[in-house]
Amino acid sequence: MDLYKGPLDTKEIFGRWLDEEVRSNYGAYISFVGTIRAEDGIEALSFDIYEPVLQTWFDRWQEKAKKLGAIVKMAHSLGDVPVHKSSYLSAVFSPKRRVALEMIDAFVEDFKANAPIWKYDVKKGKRIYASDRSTPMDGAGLLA
Amino acid sequence: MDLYKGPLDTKEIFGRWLDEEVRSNYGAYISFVGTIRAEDGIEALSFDIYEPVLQTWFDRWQEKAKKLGAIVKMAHSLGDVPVHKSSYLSAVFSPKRRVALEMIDAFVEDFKANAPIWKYDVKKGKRIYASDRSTPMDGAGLLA
Amino acid sequence: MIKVEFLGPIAQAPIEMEAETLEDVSVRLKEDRTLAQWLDKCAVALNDTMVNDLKIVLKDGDRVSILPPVCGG
Amino acid sequence: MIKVEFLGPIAQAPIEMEAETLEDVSVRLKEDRTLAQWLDKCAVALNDTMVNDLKIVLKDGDRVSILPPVCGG
Repeated sequence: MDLYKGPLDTKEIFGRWLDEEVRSNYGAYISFVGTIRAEDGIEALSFDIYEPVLQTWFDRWQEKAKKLGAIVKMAHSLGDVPVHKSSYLSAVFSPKRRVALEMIDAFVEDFKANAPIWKYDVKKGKRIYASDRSTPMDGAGLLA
Repeated sequence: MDLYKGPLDTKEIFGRWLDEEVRSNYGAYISFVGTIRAEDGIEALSFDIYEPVLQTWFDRWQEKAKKLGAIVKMAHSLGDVPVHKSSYLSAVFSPKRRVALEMIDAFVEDFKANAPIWKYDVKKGKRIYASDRSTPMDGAGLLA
Repeated sequence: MIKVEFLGPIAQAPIEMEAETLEDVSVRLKEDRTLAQWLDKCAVALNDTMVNDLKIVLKDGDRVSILPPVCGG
Repeated sequence: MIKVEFLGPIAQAPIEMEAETLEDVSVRLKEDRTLAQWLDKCAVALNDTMVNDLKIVLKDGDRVSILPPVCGG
């Protein structure tokens, strides 16, 4: 798992991951790239990340993947990412295509629901929490 | 859709597709890379393609994708591809993550079932039809 | 006169024949024992469009392709 | 003494307090009207492990994190 200040160098990361697994005898390599869409007049999105909990979340996914003979990888941006730049990259390598197709889906959805990352719209240089697009994590409301 | 003699230059194609869509305001770009696994003592796999029917199959997928606001892309090798090299690349670009995740799965599975491509094991320089791993296309048996 | 061609691993040169429908093609191909073995797992294209109806009427110059089981990727 | 910290968009400095269990933390945080509004949508981590049980007994130096709704990607 790698965190980067600002936009991701998508091609570099995709290629590096490919090189890292060149000897792992995978059959399928699926990657997911998340890119900032121009909408609602935003200049950029901005991200806060709580890394200790993200690392634990990711470690658990690595274990889950390992049991199925697969490997997961992930990169995310910290701070501002302008429109049409990428903020998120994830990937699954697996000997088997079905494992890879199902895992990328489950991984990305669980990431969306439970990775401790907060998103802000950037408009006229101001950061506005994207509360309407945010999801309470599993177990939310414990202290309410 | 692009066909190449021999292994695919995966990084080049991934990056070129990214550049092609840089202004299409997609939010999700999912790519699937198929790589030849070392197994059963093969040196390479080899592929025959019947391009006219493949093109029609692919055109239909492009239309299907367009209706959902998405774009599909595909590249495949012709002839021999050594182990640990890639023979197949496909991708979906979409404003929406769910559309992209569901489409890459459906696209790859339909590709496996209905793209007119024949696979051969290459052992000691000899091509052996991979009949055990091949699937009759939709509508097979019409003339039986 | 129509032409029947065999794709991928079927080691068979194209055949020209007279045929009114795909049913006629079926009858002719079944006469060849080696070809007959392929037919139950092969799909069919007519002028590069996949077809699924034996009653289709053929016309002079039509091209019928026999597509054995596939495995791309 | 334990420490409660607020992540992401919750504009609130960390709070130190005496608390035997997370239940005590809940009672204390609900006294602050602004914080109380966040609580029903926030998840909780104890020393960076997500937790889901109010009865957990806290010890001196524990760190409780309050995680508001997320949206990575």
